[in-house]
Amino acid sequence: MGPEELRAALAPALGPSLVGVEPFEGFAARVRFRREGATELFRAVHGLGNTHLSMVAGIDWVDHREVLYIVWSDAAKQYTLLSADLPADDPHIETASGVWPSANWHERETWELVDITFDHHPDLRHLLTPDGYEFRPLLRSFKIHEPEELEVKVRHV
Amino acid sequence: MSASPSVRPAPVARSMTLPPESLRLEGELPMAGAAVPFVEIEALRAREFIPAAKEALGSLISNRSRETLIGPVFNWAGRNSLFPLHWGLACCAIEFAAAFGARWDAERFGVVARSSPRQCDLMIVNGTVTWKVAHKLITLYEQMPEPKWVIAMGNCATGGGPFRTAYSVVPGVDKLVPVDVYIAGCPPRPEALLDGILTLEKLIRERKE
Amino acid sequence: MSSATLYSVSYDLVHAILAAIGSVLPYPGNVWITNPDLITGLAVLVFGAILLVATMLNTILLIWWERKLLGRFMDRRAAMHVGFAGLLQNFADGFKLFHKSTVKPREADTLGYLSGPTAYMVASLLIFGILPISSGWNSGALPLTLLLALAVFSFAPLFIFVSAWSSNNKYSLMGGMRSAAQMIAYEVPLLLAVVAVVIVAGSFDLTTIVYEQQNYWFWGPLFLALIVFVAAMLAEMERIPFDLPEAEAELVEGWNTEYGGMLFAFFMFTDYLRALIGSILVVLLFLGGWTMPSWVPAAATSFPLAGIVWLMVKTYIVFALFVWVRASLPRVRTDQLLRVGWNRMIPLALLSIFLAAVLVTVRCLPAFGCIPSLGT
Amino acid sequence: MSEMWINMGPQHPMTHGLWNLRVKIDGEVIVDVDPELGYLHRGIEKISEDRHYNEVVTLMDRTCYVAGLAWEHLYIIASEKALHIEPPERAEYLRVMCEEFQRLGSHIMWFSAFVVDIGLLTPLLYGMRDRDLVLDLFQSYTGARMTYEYMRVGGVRNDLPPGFTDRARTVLDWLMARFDEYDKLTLGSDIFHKRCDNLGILKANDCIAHGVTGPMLRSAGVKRDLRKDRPYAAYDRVEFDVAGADSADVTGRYLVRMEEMRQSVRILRQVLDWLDRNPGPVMARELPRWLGAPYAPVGREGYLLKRNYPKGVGFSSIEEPHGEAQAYIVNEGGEHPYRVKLKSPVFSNISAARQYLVGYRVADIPPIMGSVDVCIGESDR
Repeated sequence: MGPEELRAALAPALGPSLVGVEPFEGFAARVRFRREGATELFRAVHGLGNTHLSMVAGIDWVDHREVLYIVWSDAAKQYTLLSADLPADDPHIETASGVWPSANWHERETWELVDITFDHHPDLRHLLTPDGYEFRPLLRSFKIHEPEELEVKVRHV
Repeated sequence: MSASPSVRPAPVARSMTLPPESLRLEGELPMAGAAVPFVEIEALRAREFIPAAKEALGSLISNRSRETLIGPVFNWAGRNSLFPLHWGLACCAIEFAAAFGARWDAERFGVVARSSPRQCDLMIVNGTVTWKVAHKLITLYEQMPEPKWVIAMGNCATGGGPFRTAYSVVPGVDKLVPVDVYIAGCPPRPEALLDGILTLEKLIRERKE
Repeated sequence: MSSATLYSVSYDLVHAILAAIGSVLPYPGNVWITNPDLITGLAVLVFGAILLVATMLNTILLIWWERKLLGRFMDRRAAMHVGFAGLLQNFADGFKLFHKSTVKPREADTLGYLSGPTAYMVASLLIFGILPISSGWNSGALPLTLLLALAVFSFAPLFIFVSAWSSNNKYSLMGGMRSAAQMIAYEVPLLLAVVAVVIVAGSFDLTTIVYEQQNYWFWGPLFLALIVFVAAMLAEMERIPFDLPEAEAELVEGWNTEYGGMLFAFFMFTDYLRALIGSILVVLLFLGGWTMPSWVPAAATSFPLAGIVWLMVKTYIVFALFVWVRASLPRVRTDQLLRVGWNRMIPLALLSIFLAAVLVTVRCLPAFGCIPSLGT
Repeated sequence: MSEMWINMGPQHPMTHGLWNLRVKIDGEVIVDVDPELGYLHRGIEKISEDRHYNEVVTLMDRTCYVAGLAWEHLYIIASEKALHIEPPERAEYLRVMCEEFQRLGSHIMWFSAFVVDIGLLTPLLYGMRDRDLVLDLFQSYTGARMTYEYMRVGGVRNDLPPGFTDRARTVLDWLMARFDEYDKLTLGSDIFHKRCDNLGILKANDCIAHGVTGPMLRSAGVKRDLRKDRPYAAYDRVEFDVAGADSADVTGRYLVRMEEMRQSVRILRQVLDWLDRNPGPVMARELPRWLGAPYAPVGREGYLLKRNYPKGVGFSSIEEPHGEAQAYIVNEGGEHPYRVKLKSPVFSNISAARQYLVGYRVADIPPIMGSVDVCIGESDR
């Protein structure tokens, strides 16, 4: 399924929230959308046979953040890339875990590392970092550095 | 004998049902079956018994013989049967497993991995220690009974390795628990691990109780 | 066989020593020291000490035997650097565990935590007092040796459960409960399989059972009972494929998870003690005990202590079979284990009793062989 | 016994790594599970943003420590696309060889860990012994047993040593005989079937919905194998069959992995023949200078030279031994990648734990999780 067919299939359901469908190396197409139409897009893409969501990723572009969904269709044997731009001061988007249950953990990870909130997520807890970890390491503003000399105090109970 | 006052009360004969002197044969002592004079002694309560027995045993064996006789035996035993904790942190855990495999067979030296920290005396930190697992590592270390040793296997456990700059990694397990032997390598080969264990045996041999 | 028994030997030993001491003591010390009651008492103590030391040495040797065999099955060499061929390895382990501090969990129940392993070991050691290891080499002629041995053998689940419960650990508790369920389930087929032997031998006395086998070992005619007995014994000894209580993969170390130091050594030691008892019982009940077939040259059966040597050789071979099973079988699951115990083992055991009864009646079965000594 | 939560991990013989499976049990029956990851989260994605493209390969080895070369391959394909570099054909074949040998090594390691979960001790040692032979081959041409750093952007580091292919064929013959022995030790035992048949069932629909890939998916009847469906490197030029089973249980996963190892041997024989016939360069001819040496001088702030570099996005998806692994690399110019996103199959496979664990017994957890083939290094990254 090429970009043009994909646009034709998605445009009626999405309307203005579909920003564009463009060719992209390695994928059937790259579908760019606005976060307002996220759930409709997920349903429509899932309905086109893309039953397997293989990853959710977030990228911090400093001025805005991008959230990526990569889905796979067993019939077409192709990946499709869905991406939405989110403003950096209020990065949130509707969860995809209602459509693809596999999005659950990927969204938890994206939330804790790239600080993108997923609305109506069933279980938005820390996954990789400890509970109560305040930093969002994969933001560009988070700098890694050589560890300082530190002394760990162990309290015996 | 002496006039000094005795703290302990003098033995008191309770039962005096001995046969009369005339019926007793010469030289025969009252044995089981016959009536025995009952001597009251101070009974030690069970809880006091163990320290008392330890003291009594300790006084039997002089400090010097403890050093020369018993110490070496336990030292020999301790260094020849090191049970490492069976756990895998990261990459080095695979080489740790390979060291117990058919080609290297760490059991030749009496090294048998046990899953419960209570039964271990050696913690081999085989991989990257993250801050999330740090307090669990300390708990495991605390759960091991004395005497216990720690081997930092690989660069990550020694100083953070390639992940030293990462936000979630402890730069060296010696920040958390005392380490006896460091093994370099990323990951160290099984031979290096065996060498580390033998180095630890050497350290224990030179150790004074 | 010689008429000497372990007890008579120890009595003679004590008597000789005391008489020697008494001959140099002045009156009334010499009379006091050669008192027969004192000699009896000391002889019992010496008997116990010899038995204890022999048992411990054998158990440690058994552990070494298993480790070496298992190593060879696994294409490696196991312990080999401590002592000759690693013979001292288990002594090192024992001394080390003795030397280690014992950590009692704060929430554990002190009485149960400390007494459980101790009672477990003592109860298992007790059996050696009554197991005949050669003609006359037992504590005395008890008429119900077999029953007593099995009764004491079945104390273990209680102590395991006590120590598992009192160590206040979920894994220990689950291990202890599994262990209790398993041992109780397999106690029944074990006893039923023994009944078949008792029917054929006509006695509960192990010595008599062995002498009944002088002409024909029971493993042929009572093959079904042997199978049931060995399987039930594997479950009682908690070895693979029935080692669920200490199943390493799901329950960390089973019921001894919280035990370290000396108490753990007790558990480890007693496990192998029970393996030794199990192997000896298999030899006594089915493999002719210390007797050898008549085609074995007389020179091989008449040297001093030949009975004990032959018994131990057979025991170690039987144990090697147990190790072989361990090296080649996976572990079953609790419910499957219990189902096999109640649904398969007990009917098989009852069938073996029936076969034994038929055997006693007709003396010869085409498929199972004859028992020439029956009815004498 | 009432319901209670037990923690299986982080130090537990079942886990084969550093994670925690919180299990709610009622007696011996599992009521609920909650896997807890992150004990080995080393921030590989973040550190990669601070490393030269060729230095990131070092981290990829350690991402999945039983399948280091597969992860190197994954990363290298993506970064070559991001940097617009074409590797020579021989390098592609060498990479296929690396990946298939790595699949053998990883699956044998899985076999060792899995059999000990159901209580078989001997095959554990047999597996470790035979895996060492594969590691010896790696050692002969990469110099290391586990962390290879063999692949480079634009090719591979060095060619094979003389006599390698013959030695490799000997090892393959030996391994093929061993696989039959493994089957005898496991499938030949009734207890194995009693333990593993109809256990941990995850049907095809649930697999796809929860993102489960790899042997778990193929054992449920879906023959999705990226080497076949979306060929990369030289996989379109070799012949092999996709292993599959329909039972969707632990035995099915076992069968799929054993069949995959046999197919790997088949691929390897073809690749070794090709390598014998076609000598050639193993690195791309026209590489940018800064890619040739990992420590080439950089501008003081790094971005000073940025405008000279190409920009791009690289995406790769390979069939790693555990399943579908993906890398998404954003190249904004410069010698460091702007963002490296890795998707691990084990991460998704563990996330579906509730689907294939609830309803079974505590004693079933080790075989089921063993059949998932957990590698925490790659799921936590």
